[in-house]
Amino acid sequence: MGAVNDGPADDSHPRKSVTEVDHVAIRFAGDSGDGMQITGSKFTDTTALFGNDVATFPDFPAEIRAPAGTLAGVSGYQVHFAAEDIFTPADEVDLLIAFNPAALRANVEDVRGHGMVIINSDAFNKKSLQRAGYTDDPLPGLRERFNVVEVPVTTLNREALQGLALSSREVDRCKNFFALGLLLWLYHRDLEPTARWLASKFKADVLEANIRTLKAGHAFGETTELLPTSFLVPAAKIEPGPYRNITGNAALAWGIVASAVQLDKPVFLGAYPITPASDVLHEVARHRNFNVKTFQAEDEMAAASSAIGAAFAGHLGVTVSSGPGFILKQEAIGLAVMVELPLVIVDVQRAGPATGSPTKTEQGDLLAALYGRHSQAHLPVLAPATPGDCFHVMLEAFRIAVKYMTPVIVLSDSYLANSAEPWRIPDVESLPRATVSHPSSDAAESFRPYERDAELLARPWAIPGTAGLEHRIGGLTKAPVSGNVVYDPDNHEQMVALRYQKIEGIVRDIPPIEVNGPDRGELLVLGWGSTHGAITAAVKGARERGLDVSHAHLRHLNPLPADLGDLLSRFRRVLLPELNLGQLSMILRARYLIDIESFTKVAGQPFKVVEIQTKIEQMLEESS
Amino acid sequence: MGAVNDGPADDSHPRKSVTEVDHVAIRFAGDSGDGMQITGSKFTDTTALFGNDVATFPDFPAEIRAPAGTLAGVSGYQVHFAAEDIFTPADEVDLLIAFNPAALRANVEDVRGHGMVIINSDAFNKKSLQRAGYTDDPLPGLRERFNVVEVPVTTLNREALQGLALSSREVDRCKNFFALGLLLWLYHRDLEPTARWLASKFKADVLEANIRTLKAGHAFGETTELLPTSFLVPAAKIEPGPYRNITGNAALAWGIVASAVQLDKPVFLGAYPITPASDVLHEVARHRNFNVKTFQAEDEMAAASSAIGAAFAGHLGVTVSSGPGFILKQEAIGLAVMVELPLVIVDVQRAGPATGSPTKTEQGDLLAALYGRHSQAHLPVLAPATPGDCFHVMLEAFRIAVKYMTPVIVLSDSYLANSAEPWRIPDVESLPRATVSHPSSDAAESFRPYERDAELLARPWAIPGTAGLEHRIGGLTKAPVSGNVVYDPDNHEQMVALRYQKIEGIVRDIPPIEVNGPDRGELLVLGWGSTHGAITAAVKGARERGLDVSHAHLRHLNPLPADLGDLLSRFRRVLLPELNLGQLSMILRARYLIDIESFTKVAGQPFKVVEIQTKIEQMLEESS
Amino acid sequence: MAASPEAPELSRKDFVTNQDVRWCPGCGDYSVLANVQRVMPELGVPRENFVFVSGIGCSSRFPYYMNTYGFHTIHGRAPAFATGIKITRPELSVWIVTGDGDGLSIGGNHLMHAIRRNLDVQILLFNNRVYGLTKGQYSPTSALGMRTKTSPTGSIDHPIDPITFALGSGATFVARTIDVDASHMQEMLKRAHQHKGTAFIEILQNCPVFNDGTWEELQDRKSRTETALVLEHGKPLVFGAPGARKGICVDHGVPKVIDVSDDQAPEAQGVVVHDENAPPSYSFALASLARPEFPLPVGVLRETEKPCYEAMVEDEVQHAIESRGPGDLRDLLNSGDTWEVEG
Amino acid sequence: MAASPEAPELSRKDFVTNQDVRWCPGCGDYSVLANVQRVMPELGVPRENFVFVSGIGCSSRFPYYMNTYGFHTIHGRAPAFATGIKITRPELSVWIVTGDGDGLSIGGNHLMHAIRRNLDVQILLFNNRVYGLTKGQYSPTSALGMRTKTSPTGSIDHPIDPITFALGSGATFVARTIDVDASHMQEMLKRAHQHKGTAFIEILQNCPVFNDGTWEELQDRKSRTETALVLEHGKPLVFGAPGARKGICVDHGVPKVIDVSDDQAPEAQGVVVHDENAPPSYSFALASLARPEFPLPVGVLRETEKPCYEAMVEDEVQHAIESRGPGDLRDLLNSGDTWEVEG
Ligand SMILES: Cc1ncc(C[n+]2csc(CCOP(=O)(O)OP(=O)(O)O)c2C)c(N)n1
Ligand SMILES: Cc1ncc(C[n+]2csc(CCOP(=O)(O)OP(=O)(O)O)c2C)c(N)n1
Ligand code: SF4
Ligand code: SF4
Ligand SMILES: [Mg+2]
Ligand SMILES: [Mg+2]
Repeated sequence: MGAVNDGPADDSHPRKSVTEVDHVAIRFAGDSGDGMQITGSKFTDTTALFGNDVATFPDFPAEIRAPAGTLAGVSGYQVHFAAEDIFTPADEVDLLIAFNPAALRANVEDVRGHGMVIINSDAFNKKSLQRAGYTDDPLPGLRERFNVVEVPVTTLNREALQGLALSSREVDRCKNFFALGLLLWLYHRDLEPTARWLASKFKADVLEANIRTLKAGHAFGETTELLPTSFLVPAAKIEPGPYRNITGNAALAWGIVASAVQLDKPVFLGAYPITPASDVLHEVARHRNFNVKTFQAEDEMAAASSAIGAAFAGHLGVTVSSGPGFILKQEAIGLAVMVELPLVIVDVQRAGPATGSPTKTEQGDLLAALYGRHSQAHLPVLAPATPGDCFHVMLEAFRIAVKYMTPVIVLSDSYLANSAEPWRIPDVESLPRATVSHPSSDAAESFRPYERDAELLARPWAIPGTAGLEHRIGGLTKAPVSGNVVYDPDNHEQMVALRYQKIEGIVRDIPPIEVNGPDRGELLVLGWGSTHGAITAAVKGARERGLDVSHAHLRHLNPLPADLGDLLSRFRRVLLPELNLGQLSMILRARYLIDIESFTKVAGQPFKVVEIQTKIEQMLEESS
Repeated sequence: MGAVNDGPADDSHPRKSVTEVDHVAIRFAGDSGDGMQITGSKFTDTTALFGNDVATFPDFPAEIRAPAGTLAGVSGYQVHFAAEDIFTPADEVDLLIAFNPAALRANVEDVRGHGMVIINSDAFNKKSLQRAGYTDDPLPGLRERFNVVEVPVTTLNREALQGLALSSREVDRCKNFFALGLLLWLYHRDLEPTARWLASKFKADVLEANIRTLKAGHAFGETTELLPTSFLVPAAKIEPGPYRNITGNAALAWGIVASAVQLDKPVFLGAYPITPASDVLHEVARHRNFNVKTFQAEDEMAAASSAIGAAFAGHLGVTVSSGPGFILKQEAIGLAVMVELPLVIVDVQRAGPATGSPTKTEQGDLLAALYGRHSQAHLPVLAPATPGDCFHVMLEAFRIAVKYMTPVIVLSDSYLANSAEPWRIPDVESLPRATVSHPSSDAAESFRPYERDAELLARPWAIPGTAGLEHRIGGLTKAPVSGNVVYDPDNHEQMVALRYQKIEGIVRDIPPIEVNGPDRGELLVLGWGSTHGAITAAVKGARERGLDVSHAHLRHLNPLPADLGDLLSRFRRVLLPELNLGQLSMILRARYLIDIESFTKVAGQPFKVVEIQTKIEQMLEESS
Repeated sequence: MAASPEAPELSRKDFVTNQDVRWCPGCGDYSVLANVQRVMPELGVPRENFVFVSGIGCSSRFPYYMNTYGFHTIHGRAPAFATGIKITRPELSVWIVTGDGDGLSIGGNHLMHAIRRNLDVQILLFNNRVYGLTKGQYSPTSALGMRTKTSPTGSIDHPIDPITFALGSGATFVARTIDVDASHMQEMLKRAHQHKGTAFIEILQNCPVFNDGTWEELQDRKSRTETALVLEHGKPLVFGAPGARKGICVDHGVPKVIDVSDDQAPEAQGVVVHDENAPPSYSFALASLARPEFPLPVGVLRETEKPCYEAMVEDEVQHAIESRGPGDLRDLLNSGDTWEVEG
Repeated sequence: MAASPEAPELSRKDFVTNQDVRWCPGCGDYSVLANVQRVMPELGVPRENFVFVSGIGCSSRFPYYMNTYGFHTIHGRAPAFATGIKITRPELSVWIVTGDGDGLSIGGNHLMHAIRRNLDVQILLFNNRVYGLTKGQYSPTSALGMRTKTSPTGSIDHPIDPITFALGSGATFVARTIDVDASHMQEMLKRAHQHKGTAFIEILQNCPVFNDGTWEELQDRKSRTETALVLEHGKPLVFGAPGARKGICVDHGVPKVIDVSDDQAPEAQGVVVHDENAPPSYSFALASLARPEFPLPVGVLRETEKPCYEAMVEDEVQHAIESRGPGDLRDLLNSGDTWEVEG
């Protein structure tokens, strides 16, 4: 144990047994105000620091606060940690800690049979059971199915904090750290990282209180007879190197900042807050020392328009939003296609339609990204597969945008946005760099705004302030080289074709598809975006059980990799799980005329591993 | 000849010969200010009244006025009239009348070999040739290819109007009616319909002037030696009944008005002006005595939102726009999907992307109509095939909207919008009627806002003002029957599925597809929307030459007719011409896994018959 | 709209729905809701004729809690939805609920156009000077320098004043009230309802979670006597505790605060008398009084008459029917040039 | 921005492009173009530092005719594009060209926000009180009763006043000029350029095709002396022909027109002296003077100082760099809790 826990061992208690296990999934659940997100993420940090592989899944209510103690107000945070590679936060949990009856009710069905359920027994009374919608006391029934451990967390926390100059409300607010201390004991984890974090956030009595209750929770674990065994999940064998935890939103934000560095160009981020994308703006705003300007626009039309303005002025323009805000930008994006300026548009997808369920996840915006503008307005679309991948995809998006002079759409989602995973910190030297060049005044004589690079078909990026290159751009149909406004049908057709070819040409930059498993055979599971973890785990499991199944994951959704058609044709069947009603599936079926089997879920939740695994098994049974 | 032309015949001139022909296509071309659209449409009316089948194609510059005499300012109007059924304004014209060199230059390549070119010789001088971009006098060269007839229209018009109290600018403005008179002579048409129209529009000296020059043009034809022959196109054998000319936009407007009558519900039209859709708003605004309210909104978001508000209040809500405006409505349309209110959204498509070519045509918005909203927001999509069909499609759209409680999108386009065709005036008795019912206060006890009709899956349309049915709707994910806000994944998935099934269920209302030609065989040409005329003509021509080709045209684009897959499978090959890069083609390929061959044109212009015909021939040659 | 004689008496409880109210404890929205529910029964409008329309935001959840017809629409567009409702059903009593973000950030345009058209609706703008629902970013009414997640070193956006914005847009009724002042708010709600035309009310609302105390000195009963200038038509512009009252007078065109003695009518001491019906420049001047030198006006800043939009739309239809008779579809289809093809 | 010493002298012709100008004969846009092209060389800005940004409309074709950098964007959003340009490149001289439909119908929200943020740009709003490009529908500034294709029996929309709208949005520079008055317009353009902050100019523009004569009495030199109130800072508010001059005074808070004798300074006769820097309620009162009783003010109605938005954004970046040093990507990636997995 670390520095904060080095008092003399109290030998008056019997030593407890330790069970070594491969992996454990736990879920913290309580009221929105109970601090579950913090508790979960501190546990995650500690576990990752210890060397486990980790995956998390925060699940919180829509943005509005619900009345305390109701189902609508329950906030949860699931952590899966293991001694081996894992890819998802797990379908079921081994342990649930529920701070009140509503948290119990909303979550207990996700606990595996005979799993452990710790409840804050202080919070269980008639009134609170009613608020949660229980008509009878659920505990007797649950005791038969689970190992229910009743800990009076509120009381124990109050006892631990006696004598401090805090209001009783302030005291009660600390109780999540008691619980954290207890769980850190239960899984043999260090208190020190949490204590360090507390010291960086709080001062004086509040700091003291949190540390004290954290230790008290730990001590309680050591002494209580309710918990005879603790569990140890040994460190995982993962690729050596420096690691940190990162969420998808933080990775997107850092990817934006890193693009300024790697392309050596200032960034302009224009955005309007919207769940679950706002955090990207928040995070970028913290790093203005990277030559990054952020602009909180009055709405999404202004956010996108200002970013295009910035691109015209020679900056890296980017705009970030989610579904409802994203579609408001389509007119401006169409203009960016027409004027051929670099721009990155991030859509952190959420469950819809309409306002829908703003904190829940979905992959519902793929077709809108590809086809949601009027007329033929093609552009590249990319999707990160994991939280950490968000960082690299941002760099790739900017690279394409400036190389090909085009807007690029990046599709993340709510699940990637908020989940954390241990991320191997990239070596800055190894990150792609590029130099962007603007035509100079020397080229004034021969400069034509729509004269294209012969190979890439990109037009020159001439920027205001360059004497002699004064020119006008706009959304009207234009002539190929001069860019002058024209009404001639042939010119129009030619420009439509040129823009289309330019985007199709990006295929040359896309590496061959990596296949996890044999590159031909019975079944290929194809995925894109955040389904990566669930598919990887399901396919790994199925292969371990000897099934002939492979996995490939698409990062470039437009243009599609050149070798995709060939790959698909080498498998007897192709399964495509998506969190929508089959959007990518439609595109691939149309393109390759292959009977891709779409497997869909539109419930605001990611796939469970078992759902995909069952589907795989079913398909392979049918085949055999 | 009618009343206005009944002076004594002047026998001092030799009688001229008359040639009877099956069909003729002529084009009026001049400066935007020369009145070509009026001239063309008056010729059309007269010809249709005479009993010919007629098709027209107005082609005018983007909304802005261009400098006089330049190519950018040329406005054209093509009329095709025949003694037989015709379907398009014709690929080539038999006669071009060009009011200035720019009009000549922009249009002469569409005149068939040895066709007639009448020019206003007064407008041909060095300066005007230069303005048009001619470096040499083009006439010598053209005389070799065409029958060039030089008429000093400006001078003759001035002579005819001597003595009237008009400014010389006013006099010159009449010259299009001189030309019209001349052409009416050339094709043996009555002056009377035009005279009647003039009398309804103008008064006093202006009326007198127009009538005089119209007659002067006619008289000039009779006397001039430049035109030895006149042409007669006998009346066509078309279905008996009452007829009128109608443009697609007028038909849309009347369809909106007729829906108020046929569904016995007041209409609310919220719109923001945009080319080429504004005329629909203009026309509806003229018919407020039909219990129709029009609202010129501040923008398209307001236009769509106000129409949804009106629907909530119990009116027939409709909104009309074109591409750039249409996509701005997507967020509101997504809400209409979620709250399941009836609404009709019309998109008169124009050539894009971005501002593009606002007066040119394209079918580029199909995918945006189907998939342009974030998340899964399905709705029915319909497309009229001809100008007159716009009327019937509007009625159908409203019928579906209120029956299924859903927004419906209607995709017209710039070509349909402005083209006129003789339209058999429907018998009002034969038009579909429907009664819309709203739950009454009697149902207060059992009323649930999202309780669905068991068969149709439509929810009830309860409207404000009904005591006891007070309820709240909104864009958040809701529970199936109660419509209460929920965050439960199962509820979400269930509602997504229900909404999807509801739209798919509309298939029960779609009649079997009519096939023009045998219902199985070598080649099926499949189309949708405004390509109807060109495909019909091309297939008719090909069949007349003995080729095994049929034509089917889709009006319901979502859901697709139940028998479509079967139909497609009965042909060896399927050709799908579209004025986009293959949008419907993609949908059908994905759905039926049939190798539909996409044939595309994105030039702001409709297909020429010969383009499709050539393609058909090519394909059948390959096959044989 | 007078109550129909048979209409049953309504009470506050008739306007409460069975949905859990989901605002944070202590949120100012609760008191607005309570006051609206209390005022509704007194307006003489049958319950089924009320429609509440909102955009997106914490405040925009309002309709879910009102047992009337309600529509929770999309962000910023509530005035446009309300326009469609009011034009088609002028007999309905339409209330728009919006926030400083919903109404003034993304929705400023629709707000302006609803106001200038003078649709007969009520607009309640809940101004907590922050985006509540998206967890605390600064809004267009946030003070310069406010630190939020999107303005970690302080906001640099000069705030917009909802009242001058409404006046600049040609508003016919403009008022301000405070979440905690129940009786004042109820009076404003009734006044808004009585007004024929767009009635715009800015409600100063506290968001204890993301912007606690932003209106503290106006919410606090004690400091309010000094910081608020309570407007009453025909009454002088005085404020301050009895015995230490102050008033606003205009000296050579420049507004000034003077001490007012209790011995004499304030008017006689040169204090300006409030006139709701004065030209808009008067209300604009009131609204622009610099703070903290001057108190913040609450109450009705302006009321004037102008024809209402929905009535003029109705006139258009009636006029068309009167001048041309009710539309006949057969006549329409057969109007203009037609011809008969013989069989 | 001072001209760099080596910069060549520019003339009007340097600002003319080779594109045909595509407005109707007689359109007021021609004279605005000519005046802008005439003023540009006098501003001491290198040509390559000018950027013209417009929305959609006849007026918004403007950038195509200016031989500078130009961006013809989408309908109503020009201020938002300009915001991105100005924030990232504060050294550029950014001019926004918009119309009454582009700027006040679909684009009202962006106009309001650009104005309140006080970005250092110039906004030229061409007000012809009609949608020209879409062929003649009424616009938000059209007079009540105007008959157009969408208002066949006369418009029922109460018009918005661009000037009160701008003032209500907190504008720091507001002016009005007339298309045909070349010297006045040139002066306004120069003043707008000199102003640090958003300079808003309403240009009364004739559309001979769809709304001919809408400003006739102000365009006509003779009637203009009676109908226009030409504002000059520090000068009294007088108008009318010499010998029959009139002035505006304020009587008990109410503005009045009085006859001004030539014998005495108008100030001495009680005529108000124009003060561009007075509180906004003064300019608002000027802008709201009822017509036709009062003349229409042209000239600078208001100018005041407030920090500019783009400068504050720049400060944020500089402050971040000063307080934390220029960003180091390696440090960022390795900040917070990290750990090393050993090989
Ligand atoms: C198109 C769109 N963009 C962004 C959002 C996210 N959003 C929801 S509410 C809101 C701001 C709400 O602020 P305000 O109107 O002040 O309401 P409050 O929550 O403070 O009551 C934002 C930005 C959205 N729902 N839709
Ligand atoms: C999204 C969108 N909606 C509508 C239009 C059509 N439109 C183009 S310009 C315009 C109005 C222009 O009026 P104004 O700004 O007054 O310019 P003017 O032509 O009078 O100079 C409209 C409605 C469009 N281009 N884009
Ligand atoms: S976040 Fe603020 S405004 Fe929203 S409910 Fe909570 S206290 Fe109220
Ligand atoms: S329509 Fe009017 S505003 Fe447009 S170019 Fe012509 S005259 Fe000018
Ligand atoms: Mg707010
Ligand atoms: Mg205009």
